[in-house]
This record gives sequence, structure tokens and C-alpha cells, in this order.
Amino acid sequence: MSEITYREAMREALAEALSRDERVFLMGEDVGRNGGCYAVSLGLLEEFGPERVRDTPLSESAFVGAGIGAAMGGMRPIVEIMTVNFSLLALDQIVNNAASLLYMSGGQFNVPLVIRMTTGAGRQLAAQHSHSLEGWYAHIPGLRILAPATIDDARWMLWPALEDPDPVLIFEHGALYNEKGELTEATPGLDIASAAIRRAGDDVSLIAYGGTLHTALESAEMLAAEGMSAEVIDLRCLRPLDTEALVGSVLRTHRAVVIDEGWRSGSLSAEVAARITEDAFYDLDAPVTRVCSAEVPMPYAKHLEDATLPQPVRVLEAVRRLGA
Amino acid sequence: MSEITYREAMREALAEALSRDERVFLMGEDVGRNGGCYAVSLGLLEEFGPERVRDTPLSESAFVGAGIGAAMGGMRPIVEIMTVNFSLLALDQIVNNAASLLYMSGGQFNVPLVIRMTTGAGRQLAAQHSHSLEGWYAHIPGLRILAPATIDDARWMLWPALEDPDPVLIFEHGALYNEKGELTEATPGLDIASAAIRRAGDDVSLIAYGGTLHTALESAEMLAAEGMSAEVIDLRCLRPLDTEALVGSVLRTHRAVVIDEGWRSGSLSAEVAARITEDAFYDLDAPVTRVCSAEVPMPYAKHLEDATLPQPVRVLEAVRRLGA
Amino acid sequence: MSATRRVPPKTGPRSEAARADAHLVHLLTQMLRIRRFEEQCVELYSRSAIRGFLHLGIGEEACAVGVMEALGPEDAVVATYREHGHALARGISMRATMAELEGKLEGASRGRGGSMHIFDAPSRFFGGNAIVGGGLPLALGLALADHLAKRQRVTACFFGDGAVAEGEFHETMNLASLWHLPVLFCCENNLYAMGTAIERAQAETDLTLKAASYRMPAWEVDGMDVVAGEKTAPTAAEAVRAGGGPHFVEMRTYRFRAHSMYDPDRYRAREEIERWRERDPIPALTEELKARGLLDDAGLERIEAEVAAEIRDAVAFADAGALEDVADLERFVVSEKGGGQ
Amino acid sequence: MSATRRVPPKTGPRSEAARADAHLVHLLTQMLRIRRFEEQCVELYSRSAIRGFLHLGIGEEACAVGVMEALGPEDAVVATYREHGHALARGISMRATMAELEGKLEGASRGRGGSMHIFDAPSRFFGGNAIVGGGLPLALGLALADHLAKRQRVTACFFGDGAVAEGEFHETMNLASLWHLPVLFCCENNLYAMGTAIERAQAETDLTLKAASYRMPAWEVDGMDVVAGEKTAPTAAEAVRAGGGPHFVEMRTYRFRAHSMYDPDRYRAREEIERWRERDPIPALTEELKARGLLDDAGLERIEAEVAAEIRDAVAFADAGALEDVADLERFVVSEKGGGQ
Ligand SMILES: Cc1ncc(C[n+]2csc(CCOP(=O)(O)OP(=O)(O)O)c2C)c(N)n1
Ligand SMILES: Cc1ncc(C[n+]2csc(CCOP(=O)(O)OP(=O)(O)O)c2C)c(N)n1
Ligand SMILES: [Mg+2]
Ligand SMILES: [Mg+2]
Repeated sequence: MSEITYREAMREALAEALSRDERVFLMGEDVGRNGGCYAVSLGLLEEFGPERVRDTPLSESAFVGAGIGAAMGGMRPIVEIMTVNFSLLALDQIVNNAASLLYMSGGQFNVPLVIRMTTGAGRQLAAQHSHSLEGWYAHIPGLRILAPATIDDARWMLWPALEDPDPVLIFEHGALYNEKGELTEATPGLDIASAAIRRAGDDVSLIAYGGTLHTALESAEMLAAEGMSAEVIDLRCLRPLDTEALVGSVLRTHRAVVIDEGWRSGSLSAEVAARITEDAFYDLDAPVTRVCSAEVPMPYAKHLEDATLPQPVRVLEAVRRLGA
Repeated sequence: MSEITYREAMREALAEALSRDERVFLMGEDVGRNGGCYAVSLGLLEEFGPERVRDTPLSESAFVGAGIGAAMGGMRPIVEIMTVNFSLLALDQIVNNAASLLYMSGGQFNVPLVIRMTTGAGRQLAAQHSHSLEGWYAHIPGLRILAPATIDDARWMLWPALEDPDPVLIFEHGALYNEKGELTEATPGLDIASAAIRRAGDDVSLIAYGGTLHTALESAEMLAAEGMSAEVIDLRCLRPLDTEALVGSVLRTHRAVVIDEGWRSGSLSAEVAARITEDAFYDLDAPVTRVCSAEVPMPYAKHLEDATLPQPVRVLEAVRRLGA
Repeated sequence: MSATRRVPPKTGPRSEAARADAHLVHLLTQMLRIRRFEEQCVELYSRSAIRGFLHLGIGEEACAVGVMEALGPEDAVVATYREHGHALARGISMRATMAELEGKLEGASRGRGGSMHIFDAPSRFFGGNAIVGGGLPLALGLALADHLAKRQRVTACFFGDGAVAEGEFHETMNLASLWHLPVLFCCENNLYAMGTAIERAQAETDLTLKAASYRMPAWEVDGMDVVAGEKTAPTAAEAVRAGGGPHFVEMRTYRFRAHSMYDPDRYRAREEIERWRERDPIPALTEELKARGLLDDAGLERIEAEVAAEIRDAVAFADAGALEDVADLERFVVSEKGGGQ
Repeated sequence: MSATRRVPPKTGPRSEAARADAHLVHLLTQMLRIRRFEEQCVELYSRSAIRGFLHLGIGEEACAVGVMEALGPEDAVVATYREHGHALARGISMRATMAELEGKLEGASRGRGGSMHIFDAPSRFFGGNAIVGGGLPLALGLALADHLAKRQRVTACFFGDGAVAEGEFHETMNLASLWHLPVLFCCENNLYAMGTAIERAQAETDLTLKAASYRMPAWEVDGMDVVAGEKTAPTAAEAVRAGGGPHFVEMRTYRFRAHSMYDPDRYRAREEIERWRERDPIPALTEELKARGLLDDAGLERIEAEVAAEIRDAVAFADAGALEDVADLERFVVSEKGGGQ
């Protein structure tokens, strides 16, 4: 076991992929010379050369579309969109091409593409640089959406994503890059479909993913201090959702709080709440509750950003409201 | 009272707006010379001239952004995006500018803009031309989202939308344009915030909007034949959602089915279900159920498209599952 | 010629000249196949066998035929939603194409795509695309794959004058040129984007000048003259294949019919349409062949009869086709287990 | 000059020549205000009074100052996320700017925007925009509003060389030219987009050629020479104002510091940076003024002292500023009742 950062874990995953399969290449803004905007790909240009670690101009639509085309042309592209905020410019390509081509072509053209992007807020980057739109992507049939929240997932999700014959989007929360942790050995064929129980508990299920997993774990710790035992579920895969795991947890705890950095209305948390309710209605002691971001474009000032984001104190309030 | 089509109602609304306020202009692909892709703006170019009924090139991002800029510059633009499918190309402008500028500027620059677009499926236009993404837009703080489902709403929602100092998006379901109906006189200051009860009932609430309102009404008719009394709620305004009306209905009926043409996972129906459950959990006799589109890119063949879309027969099944 | 093309092969060449002559007849035949096929589509649309949007390329056949002749089976094609001509000229069978338009399981895309989404893996036909400009980045990527794999292939990318106004055009042109990728940009400039004339959409209507601003070689070709197209396209395609980077070909053409079956065509003067009809590529080439003694009335009738038979066969095939089982609705949202390339 | 500019007005002119001389001193002063302000920002960033992304324009001051001098109060400005210089040169007070950077209620945007989102309604400053290319369509729309209202105004739109690769650039340039709108496109070409040199982003690095492909008049200006900029910008702005349609000005410039405070600047050679530093617009103009006897050391010191005082005042103001009440978090998501223009 060794201690590495989330950033290093991602970098190792990229290096592994580039080494293992010569069809793999990495493409995006500043991934090469600059080593990546968040230094994730630092050193990879030097190791693998400019053809396989390919800097792109600011042309999100064209280079994401090019990733789709290259995937259909037999390659295994990893396209980095610097942040989810800029992915809006490439959304047409992702929805109307990447997610649709296999079906539209009657099964002829699959798109073995991985798109990575940074998501989330918490660093005072204000309204245009703080989106959490992974829930939107989770709405689109044909896509697999991953949200690695741990060092292990950062390190081990990429390869199975590349082995998936269909497009996979990986959302890396920007606040996680500097997180440090133990790395466990590769589990061959790591599962990229299931939710994980990150902490077992009986009284309430705290359901989180990506950037909010820490919030959930911290909340669970605080609840433990108050004598309450919270189970923490990490969704890991946002599409398809592992409904079974969610329902399984709620059947034990009978109460759930979903913690989501997206704006509440129409966020992934709504889908999670709806699914649990559909499948476990008669086992719920209280309605599934959501702790999300305030519905405002993200303000710059720290105290306002803090007030916008889901904080453990709000999770605790929610748990108390559930009467757990 | 006179009988007109939904299309004519929209056209009258546009003509009224152009006549009433010289700051109003209409801009979009083929709105002028061609009279609109769905013939909504037919004749307006001749009446109001090419400056105020302005054809644009295929440049969704630029002309939507230009609408935002013109609104900040003192005009009252109505921008038509031919269909919601192409709005993905303008999404950055809508999210990062239209919806954010007022907040980011600390209240200085509001954006009095109306964007209209056709939405929905049902005409065998296949995967890239059949999206129902209004639920996505309903996720964005700063936007008001309208879905006129009736002749009256098509006719009377536009003016209050233009009077709103902030951006309003109007989604017109493509299958409605040929619908005919009675037009009632303008109610001054028509409310563009509330849901409407389109049919009163006691046993179950059918919640729909836009293109699914007809499905709901048809289902209610069929249920009536089976001796069941369904209340039909038309959301009308998808953001902000009129939660009170939803909860009010469910407090009477104790059961609800949401009918949404979007793909189920992460659709607006999830938010509706989550809200009702949060606020009326203990009054529900069964979990809120959703009837949505199958999670596939829309197939072209008619029988497959029909199988994809929410049909009354599926609504009836859902109601039966609720044990109503 | 594509390996999957199911039309009769060109007749065996004797001399260079005889081969060239036979080739001209082949070009005429290809254009006629497309024209008659689309005329048949109009009928099928009126009896509701075809639904949805139907965009016909009647008048523009020379563009598709001219370009496809320049491609080999290893090359790739990215088309638009007005792609029946591209599909047929590329060698997708009329049967598969017609069955697709009728939404049948035997269709090129199992009936899921319809007129705007004809796909064919064997001929590397990467689809009709119904988002204007949406195919351009795909072509870029296909060419990038060839470049990375060091394959000497061409990706031909079709798009209309309307697409030139989209941001995707700009981004794709820049990247193709910057990375020196083997894309053949084939702009079918029919002077209109739906109801919008090019003068009302482009500040600079000379589209080859735009290519120059990306340092990309560009040709303007008469899109109503299949022989002219056939001279330029192979030259451009060979330059691309030889590692000369992307090339841009603008074909000036015209659609004789409305934008789609829904379009009342209010925006064009009848006289303008008539003027262009005089330049119809099919009579033009027929006259030339007759003048040169390469075709007589009987020969033309024979071709027409063969084409008619092919169409009859295709319609019968499509009409007799199956509807996909509704139980399979969710197949191919993702790849089947063990599927995928 | 903007009506809201709070810096001392240019000293009253006596003769034409004296006025021109005084104006040169004014230009130097403006550049110094921006330079020293941003140097102060570095300090504040290291003591965490400023957070988030902070992009400095040190080295590029001549661009902002040159263009702003060509605008009147009725004109509009659309800026980028590297917009401190634009904001100060436009006349937004240092107090409001600094308070914004510190996230205070007294900031130009109530502390909600931060460094990348400085807005000011009185001076028609439509913001920093943090989406590269995102401001271009806004400028188009502001100009469209002026055109429709028959107002003779200019909208100056700033963007970097990086933005030129985005689709929005293309769409906006085409529309501005097609509709003959009064936009002054001000491209600050500092040769890099974050870590990507222009040669690795643009197939054609002569950006004025791109403007030509939209039939738009274009100038290239030395962006390190405020006097040169000041000659071109008014000419271009007047042409725009007079109804000459959009104009494009490319200013070749260089940022002396990294892209942002987060950027270790690995992608540029030290020597390259040093070479450009020799062309620093501030010493260059200072030398010229001294050589022409318009400024002596004492004069320069006086200016520096005034600027330093202004900055001290701004920092004190910002430091003393209030934090917005958290209860107001949701204010201005939509307009207040009865609010809105
Ligand atoms: C992004 C996008 N915007 C709008 C449309 C609607 N639309 C379909 S075809 C068309 C005109 C395209 O013109 P052009 O590219 O010249 O091709 P042509 O139809 O002339 O072959 C438009 C506006 C679309 N399909 N995609
Ligand atoms: C659409 C978009 N993509 C990526 C980014 C990240 N980004 C911020 S600044 C920048 C470089 C922009 O370069 P340029 O336009 O030349 O402006 P400069 O920073 O040189 O002033 C990038 C890639 C962004 N903000 N927006
Ligand atoms: Mg065209
Ligand atoms: Mg730059």
C-alpha cells in the first residue's frame, strides 16, 4: 500500500492506459505542454509524445466530436474537457452523436470513447466555473456516467471505462485532486456499475457521490458523536443508477438523505429520491430528503459560496427533520 | 369566442407583441422569408419588416447570445430556436449568460429575453430531432420555463413573458401546432407561475404539461369510463414549479401519476415526484408513479416511436398499479 | 468503388478511351438511379409509406456521384440528412436504403434512423446526420484515427452552405488544417439553407475564401457537371491521401425541389428554379453522350429500365420488410455483451 | 472618456500640442494605475484576501488603455476574465474593483463576481466573462440593439487569441459583418491561450486574414505601444460609429506573468519572456516622455505617488468593506419586484 493523491491516481491511470493499448490517446486543452490545467497529465507528453498526448485549441465541440469520430475509426480516445462548465459547448456532440450513433445506426457503430472532466465548486470560481452538471448527463441514454470519489476509483475506473464499448463520462470533482489516501492493488475487472457502502450504519442512509462523499462521511462522523449510526452510500456510477443498492440500504435504515452539489430542482438527487420512493415506499419511515446547493448562480465571496453548498450541518438538520 | 389553431394563437401573440412594443423583435432561423419552419411567423415579415422579423444564419450560439446582448441593450427580443434539439448549441449562452448575468453582476444587468422553441417527438423525426429537454432547462436558476399546452396559453403567455424582466423560455410541443380550440379573451396580467387544474377529480392526480397534457386528458377520459375520477394538472410553468398546486391536488386524491415525455431518469417527472413526496408523504396512499419515454434515442419507425412515448394505456396501467 | 456496392460493375475495359467512355455512361447511370429513387420516394411519401422529414437531393446528384467515384472502399464518408444520393452512390443497396425509409428491420439502420440516418458499416458510411454541421467533427475524428494509425485513407465529409455559418465548421476546418488531417471537405452549396439564401446568411459568399483563412487548399467546382466534379474530386482526394492535408471542394449546385416534403418553398422565385433546371446534370450528360455517339435512345431506355427494375425490387423488398419486434426497443442503446469494435 | 470615470480629468488644454502632450502623460498614468493595481493584487492573493482565479494583464496594459480612450460614455464594453485593465481604463473606480476582488458588498458586483466578473452599469461595462468566447455574442446583441434603436454607438468587444478558435468567434464575426453592426472587435493576441502557443492552436496565425474572410476591415497594431493603439483605435471606432460596420483590431501583446496565479508557466522559455519585457509599454512611454521633455523624474514620482495613494485607498476601502448578508443569498437570481430595465 502506498499513499498518493487523487491527482496522481488519475495520472497513473492515464499512463497505464497509454502504455497498455496503443489505440489510446489523450486529447484536450493544455493536456500536453502545460501538463493539464489541474496538472493531472503532467509528464505524459514527455513520456508518450505529442501524437498521443494531444493539445487542442479552444474548440470544445470539434475536439469532442473528433474523439467520437476517432473512436468509430478504431481508436480509444480519452478526451479531457477542462471543466464541466465548458462541456456545454460540446453537448450537442455528446448527446446527438456519442450517445445516439449506436442506436441510430441500428447497432452498427459503437463509440468507445472516454470523456473526462472536472466538476464542482468550492474554490471561489464563481458562477460560470462552478457547475455540477453531471446530473444532466445522467439523463442521457447511451452514456455511462462515473464519479470517482476515492483514490481507488480515481486510479482504477479508467481502464474498465476504456474497455466499455460505449461512451463513458468521468467526472472528477476539482476539490478532490489534492486528497491523499492509500491505494489498494488493482482489482481485475473493477466494477463500474455498482454503488458502494463507504460506511455501514443502521439509522439513516446518506447517499452521496463525487464531491459530496466527504460531506456525507463527515456528517456520519458527527452523527456518530450524537449516537446515531449513518450508512454512507457512494453512488460511483450515476448512469445507470444502482437502484438495488439504494433500496437495499433503505430497507435497512428506513430513512435516506441524498446529498448533491447540484441545484436541487431537477438534480440527480430528485431521481435518487424518486427511485427509492418508487421501490421502497412502504419501508420508508419518512420521505427521502435532499441536501443540495442553493438555487443560485455560484457567488464568488467565500461566505456566500459556503452558504450555497451542502454542508454537514445541513445534513444533520435534515437527518433530525427525518426524526431519526 | 372563436376557434383557432395553436399555431395561429402563437402567431397572434407574436403580432400583438410586435405591435404593442417597438422594442420587441423576433429573430431566428427562417422566421422571416420562410414564415417559420412550422409556419408560426407566417406573414410577420411582411407586416413588420426585416429589421423586426429577422432571419438568422445557422448560428444558434451567436444569435441566442445576440438576443441576450440586445435585451441588455434595452430591446425585448424574442429569439426562436427552431427546435429544442438545436438549443444544445446555444446552451452555454443560456446557462452561463442569460441565466447568470443578473446575479453575477450583483443585480445590475437583467436580461428581458424570451426564447421560444419547439420540443417533443411524435412525428417520426428520429433520435436527433425528438428531444424533450425542457426538464434540463428547468434545472437552471434564473430562468422561467413555460410550456403552453392549450390554445389560450399559446395565445396569452407571450406578453407576460415579455413583461418579465428576466429570461423566459417557452417550449411549444410540435404536435400541438395543428390543435384547434376555442380562444378565450385575454385575462389581463395572465399568470405565468401557476399550474392549472384542467379536469377535476378525486381518485388520482395525473400531472402533465405541454405535449403530455392530451395524454393525461385522454387517460382521464378512459379512467372515467372505468368509473375512476382523475384530476388532471397542467404544470404550465416548469420553473419555478408550482409545488403548492401539486401538493394541494395530492392532498385530495392521495395518489399521483406524472406523465412526462422526457426520458425517465433525471427527467422533470423525478423532481415533481420528489417534491410531492417531500411535502405530502404522509398523505400518499402509494408512491408517486411516473410514465415517461422509454430510455432510448428516439427510433424512426412509427411502431417503435409509439412504444417509446408515454401512451394512455401506460397511464392506465400505472393508475392500476397504484391500487386506486 | 466500394466493396459493398451492389450495382453492376463497370464493363471490363478494353482501351483507355473505351474505359473512359464506359465510365461516363456509368456516371449517368448512377445519377439516374438516385434521381428515380428519389422520385419514387415522393410517391411513397404521399402514400405514407415514408414519414418524418424527407429531404430530396433532386438536382444535386452530380455532387454525390462525382465525389464517391474518387473514393476507395477503405475511405470513409460522413453525410448529411439529405443523403440518399450519398448512400446510393457509395454503394449501399437500394433495398437497404428504401427499407430504411420505410422504417423496416431490413433497412440500413434497422428502421431506427429513417431518411436522415442511413448508416452502413461495410462501406464505412458514417451516417446521415440531422444536426447541421454535426458531422464535421466526426469526420475530423475519423481522419485523426487514420492519421494516428498511419493509414492512407480519405474521409469525405459532406455538408451544405448552411453549415458553413455554424461554429462547428470553423472549429473543424481549423483543426483539420492545423493537424494536417486527411479530410476532404465537400461543400454542397445549393445557395439555400432551408428558406435562407446564402447572401442572407454569409457575409462572404465566396466560400473558398473561408478555406483560405485556414490555409486550406480549395476548389470551386460546377456542381451541375458531374464530369467537372469527377476531374476535381479525384485530384483533391489523391492530394489528401498522399498526405497533403485537408482539402476543400465547393460544389455549386441547386435543389430543384423544396427543402423537405413539409416545405412550401415560398422563398425562391419560380424563374430561378427554372433557370437552374436548364442546367440539370442528367439531361446535360445524356446530351453529351448522345452527341459523342456513346449512347442512343435505346441505350438510354435500357438504362432507365434497369434502374426502374432496381427500384421496383427495392420497393417490393421494403414493403415486404418486417417491423422490428417492440421487445427489442432497448437493444443497442448500449452495445450487446461482447459487442463493439 | 466615461462619465463615471473617477480619476482626475485630463488637465485643461491650452493649445492643440499641449493637449496632445498632456494626453500622453494621461496614457502613462492610466497604464501605471493598472500595473500597480495588479501588482497589489499579487500581494493580496498571497495573503488570501483575493481568491479563486486571478488573471493578470501585466504587460498588456496598452491594449485596454488604447481602446478605452477611443470610446465615449454611451459606448459599451464587453471584456474577458482578464479584465482588471479594461475595468480601470473604462473608469470603474479602483475602490469598486478592489472590493470586488475581495468579495465585498461594496464591490462592483457586490462581491458575487470576483476577479472574472466585474460589471458596471453606469459605464456600460458588460462584464468580465469567464467562458472563452462567451462575450462575443453579447457584444453582437448590444450592437444590434443600438442598430435597431438607431443609436450611433460602438460596442467594444475584447477577447484573446485563444477565443479565435472557438465557434462563437466565427458565428459572431459573420453575423456582425452580415448585419453591418457597430462592433469593434478588439483581439488581444498575447500569443498564448493558457499553455498553448498560437502556432499550436491556429492553422493561420495571421488573425487579420480571418477577418477578411468575413469581409471585415482589419488592422494589426503593436499592442505594446499605447500611442500606436491610440492612433488605430479611434480611427476604427469612428468608422464603426459612422456606420461603417464592424471592424477588427488585432493587438499583438504579451503577458509577462503566468496565465493565472495557479499557473506554473511551464510552457514558455524564460528568454522569450525577457525579450518581450524589453518592450514593456510603460518604460517605453516613460522614456519617450522624458526624451521629449514632457516628464521628469519628479513628475514620474508624483504620478507614482498618486497612483500608490489611490491603491492604498482602494485596499483600505476593500478591507473595510462588508460581507453581504447571507440572508440575501438568493437576491438577484431573478429581478426584484418592479426591478429590471
Ligand atoms: C443545428 C441545426 N440547426 C437547424 C437545423 C434545421 N435545419 C435543417 S436543414 C437546415 C438548412 C441547412 O442548409 P444547408 O446546410 O445549406 O443544407 P441543404 O439543406 O441546403 O442541403 C436547417 C436550418 C438543424 N437541422 N440543425
Ligand atoms: C470555453 C472555455 N474553454 C476553456 C476555458 C479555460 N480557459 C480559460 S482562459 C483560457 C485561455 C484563453 O486564451 P486567450 O483567449 O488567448 O486569452 P488570454 O488568457 O491569453 O488572455 C482557457 C483555455 C474557458 N474559460 N472557457
Ligand atoms: Mg444549402
Ligand atoms: Mg491569449
